[in-house]
Amino acid sequence: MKSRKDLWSLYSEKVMEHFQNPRNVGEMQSPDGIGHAGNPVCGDIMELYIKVKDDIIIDAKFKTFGCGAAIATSSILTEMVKGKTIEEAMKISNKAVAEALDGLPPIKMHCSVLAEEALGLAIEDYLAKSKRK
Amino acid sequence: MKSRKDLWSLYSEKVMEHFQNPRNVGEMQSPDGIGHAGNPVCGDIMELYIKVKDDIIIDAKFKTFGCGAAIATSSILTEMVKGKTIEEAMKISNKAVAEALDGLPPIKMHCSVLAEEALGLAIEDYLAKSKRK
Amino acid sequence: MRRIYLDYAATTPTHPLVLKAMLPWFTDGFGNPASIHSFGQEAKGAIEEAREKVARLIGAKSEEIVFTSSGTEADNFAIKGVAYAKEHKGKHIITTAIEHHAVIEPCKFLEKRGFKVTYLPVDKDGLVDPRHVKKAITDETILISVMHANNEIGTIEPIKEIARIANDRGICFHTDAVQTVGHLPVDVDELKVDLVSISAHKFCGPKGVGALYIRKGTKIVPFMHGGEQEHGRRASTQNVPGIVGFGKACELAQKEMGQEKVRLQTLRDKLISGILDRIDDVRLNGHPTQRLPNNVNISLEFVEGESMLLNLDLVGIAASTGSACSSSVLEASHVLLALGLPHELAHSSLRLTLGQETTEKDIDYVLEKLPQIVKKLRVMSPLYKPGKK
Amino acid sequence: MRRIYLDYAATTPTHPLVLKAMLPWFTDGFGNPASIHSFGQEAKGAIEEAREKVARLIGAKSEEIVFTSSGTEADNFAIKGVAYAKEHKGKHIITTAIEHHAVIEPCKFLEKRGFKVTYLPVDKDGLVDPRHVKKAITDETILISVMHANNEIGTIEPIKEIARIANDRGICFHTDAVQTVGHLPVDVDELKVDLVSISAHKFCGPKGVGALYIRKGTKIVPFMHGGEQEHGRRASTQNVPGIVGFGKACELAQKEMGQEKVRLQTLRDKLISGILDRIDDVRLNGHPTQRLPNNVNISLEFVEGESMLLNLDLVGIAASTGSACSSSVLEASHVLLALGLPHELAHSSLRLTLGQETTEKDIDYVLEKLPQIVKKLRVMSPLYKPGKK
Ligand SMILES: Cc1ncc(COP(=O)(O)O)c(C=O)c1O
Ligand SMILES: Cc1ncc(COP(=O)(O)O)c(C=O)c1O
Repeated sequence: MKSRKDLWSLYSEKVMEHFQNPRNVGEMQSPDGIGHAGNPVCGDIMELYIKVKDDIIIDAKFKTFGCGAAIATSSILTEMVKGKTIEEAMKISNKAVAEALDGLPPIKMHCSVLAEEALGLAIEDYLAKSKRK
Repeated sequence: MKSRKDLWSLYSEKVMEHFQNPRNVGEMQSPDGIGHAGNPVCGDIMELYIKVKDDIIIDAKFKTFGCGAAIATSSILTEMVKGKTIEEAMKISNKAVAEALDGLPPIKMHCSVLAEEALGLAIEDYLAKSKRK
Repeated sequence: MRRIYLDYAATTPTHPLVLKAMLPWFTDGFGNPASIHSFGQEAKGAIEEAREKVARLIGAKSEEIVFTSSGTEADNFAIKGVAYAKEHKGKHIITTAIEHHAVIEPCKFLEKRGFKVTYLPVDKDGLVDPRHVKKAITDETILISVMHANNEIGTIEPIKEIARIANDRGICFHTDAVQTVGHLPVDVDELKVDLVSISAHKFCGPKGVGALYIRKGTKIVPFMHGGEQEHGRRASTQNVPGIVGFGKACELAQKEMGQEKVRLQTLRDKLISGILDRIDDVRLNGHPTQRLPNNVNISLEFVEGESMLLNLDLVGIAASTGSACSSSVLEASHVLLALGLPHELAHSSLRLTLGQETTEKDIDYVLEKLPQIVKKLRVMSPLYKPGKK
Repeated sequence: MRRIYLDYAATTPTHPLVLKAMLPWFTDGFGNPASIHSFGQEAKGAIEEAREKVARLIGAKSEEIVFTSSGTEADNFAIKGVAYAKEHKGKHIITTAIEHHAVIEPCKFLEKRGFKVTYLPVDKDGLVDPRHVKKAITDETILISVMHANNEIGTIEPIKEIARIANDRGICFHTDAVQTVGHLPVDVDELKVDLVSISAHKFCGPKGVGALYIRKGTKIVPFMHGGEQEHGRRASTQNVPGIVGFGKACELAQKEMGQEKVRLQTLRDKLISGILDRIDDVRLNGHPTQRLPNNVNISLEFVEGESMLLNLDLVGIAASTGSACSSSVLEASHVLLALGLPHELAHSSLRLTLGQETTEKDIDYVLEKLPQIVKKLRVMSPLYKPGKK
């Protein structure tokens, strides 16, 4: 038997690590922004919650229904945004998410797109809410 | 390795025996009847020679260009006709020839048809000649 | 780590006796069966012996068996072959919404080329209603193709009834029996079918070999054109070792099928009831009783299939899902959707298919691990609102 | 009895190292490459490694290789696949009169379905004239298919020149390289070909595996419809052991091809001149120099091919003939007839193809036995009139 690493030609070690030990799982009490992306038809649903203070994302959490890549991208995304300003966070592209995971297989790149989308929506939500305030 | 007998699923032992040791090969000096059957296009050519005395075939010889079945049918045909009256010989069917060889594969039955044809032509030739005499 | 394979419907290991039977035909008996010399005739003898074994397993005559490279090829051959042979009579084909892609895609290909195809619906358990078949028939119908048992949900279709309808109308009937031959008794005369697709690797034979049973007198155009092999019905040098292995697998299946069926059914039912006992919000997909002896297909609500598979694999359990992330667009199984499942449930499916080496201990292990995994994933799932239900 | 195999063009024994490479994939690594779990991914890794080896042998990228079940399937796929993909542009195909049946029969099938096919003639040595190709092109031409080397007479065609003509006109070019890949250097970029058919069992790989090289950007409709395997270009569970063996055969060929070619050429030339020296009324078929290193094809006048084969087999020599008695109608080889040979000569042909295990002693043995056999059969032949010539 070869090692698992050889076998998992599908995913990088980093993806598998995040998939197995996802960071920041769960809902957030009174988040400042929520982003929903995906839908049941495509089989991936992401919910991203952010807490913002002084224009800086101080906390992020997620809930995801989806494949291994969807869970791993959600997990790493929450790590990537923490500590970033809203402006910085808005610049996080799906490619950056994929790269942070040491790459995704081509057929899974849509998961990183979903993550980018969820983040954009969460920020939008935050901005809309803060305007209203 | 299995024995040759198992291997030669194509031909019966009898066919192979006649093919290896064909009887009555060769031309005949002044035959009483000659039958040519087949043609180069189909790949089988048979020449049958008969000698007839008192309406009885007393000798038969053949020359054949053709596959294993063609050679074996020619060979056994010459044996079958010897000693037969013309009338008896005329009744020899292609099936009888094939049976005498313990059968032929379906794709080779045409060889027995060729043999029947050559015999028919040789007898016709003999009858035509004897009329002329 | 312990490794438990529960994906026998996808493929099976080659039986050691099958492999043993194949070995001489790679190196010593390597001849081309089309060759006249003894190397060739020896190989020819071997494939004819195998043909008899395949024929015997399904009650056919050996000259009605045409070897193919797989179940997919057998399906393509049957569908396209009959379509082309009969197109002057009509261009209508009847099949079902839950066929394997190997039947559906050839039908779609033909649709692009002027044929009409009716895809019959199924009920919530996956059963095709013979009355629907009857109603769908038109004067243009030239072929009816209904699978014997579904590969995803395990539902066994009423083939005999459907074949009778086809026979009464003089319409050619094909069944994809890739999931049943070698597992359940299949008799072509009892079922009255004209064409049957078989695949060796689904019952401990080698990959890359299959067969199409073609009832004597059935008009069919070859799929693979070229040499005169297989009596002109399928060109290409025969895969001698593969065919010999296929024959051996049929021989073994014929002997062991009966007992194995009972053994697997018991394990299957233990697994199903074990899961239903231990996990909430689970739905069994497919018919409760009229199903393959080795098939368990469940939807575990709120949890996506691939993420379950990965987690199962991490604890050594190999399974399958109807949530296909293999293509660029995520698509839920067309079979599960045809049952009327909403997309969430279709994406939440897990298929566990048992086989030769499955033991009761394996089942216990799954029953230990699966609830933990589902729990972990549900915590992560935005669809899961505990207490809401 | 000594057994000498001289029918390597029909099929070859599987190399022991190839078989060794295959073995683990029947029983341990038996997973379905389409499965997400580790059994599946392991198998997937193995076939991707094999794909790289196949690609490397012909200078292709691995994503340009699609595995098939044989050379025949590759040919069917190429011909029908391009025809269906391009039919809106035109329905004319150009090929030659000496192609393998695996190319000719798909063309005939398409002719029945509205396509037009030009079968180009060859000269007395079996060469296709590139100028004929040029002249045959019309605005409707969508595909040109010319084999790399002929399997019967061994003539190597001027593929590079023909491909250039096709390229200049923007027409898709396919070559059936079943007899050259693994034996002679084939580089898809040097030859500028769009599609190449390959078969593993012709160079010590297993039977039942082949490949179609498809240049990136080439439009082609799948031949085998069903699952999404091979990036949607060829459905059906991959034959993992077969593909692994195929890869290994490519790896071995790449290493050994150069030397082996020289060795075989020497033996071939000894055999040819030995026969011409020892037997009268013999004609060498195919090009005297532009021919496969292992191919000897001669017509021995006045003697029918099958009867020679049987006699050779009785002394342990396995050979082949262009006098095909395998179908219900005896047909002389279409290749030999295309050279302009009269039927008698076409029926009198003998093909001896050398390979891996052929030794000089084998050649000497043939040179001892063949003249005796020919003599015996000529005495029996009504066409042989000694002294007449
Ligand atoms: C019902 C059914 N039909 C056809 C096939 C295709 O068989 P193969 O993998 O041999 O091409 C399969 C399995 O993949 C199947 O389960
Ligand atoms: C030139 C050529 N093309 C195609 C084929 C068919 O290959 P396969 O036997 O793998 O189907 C052969 C051999 O049979 C061949 O020699």
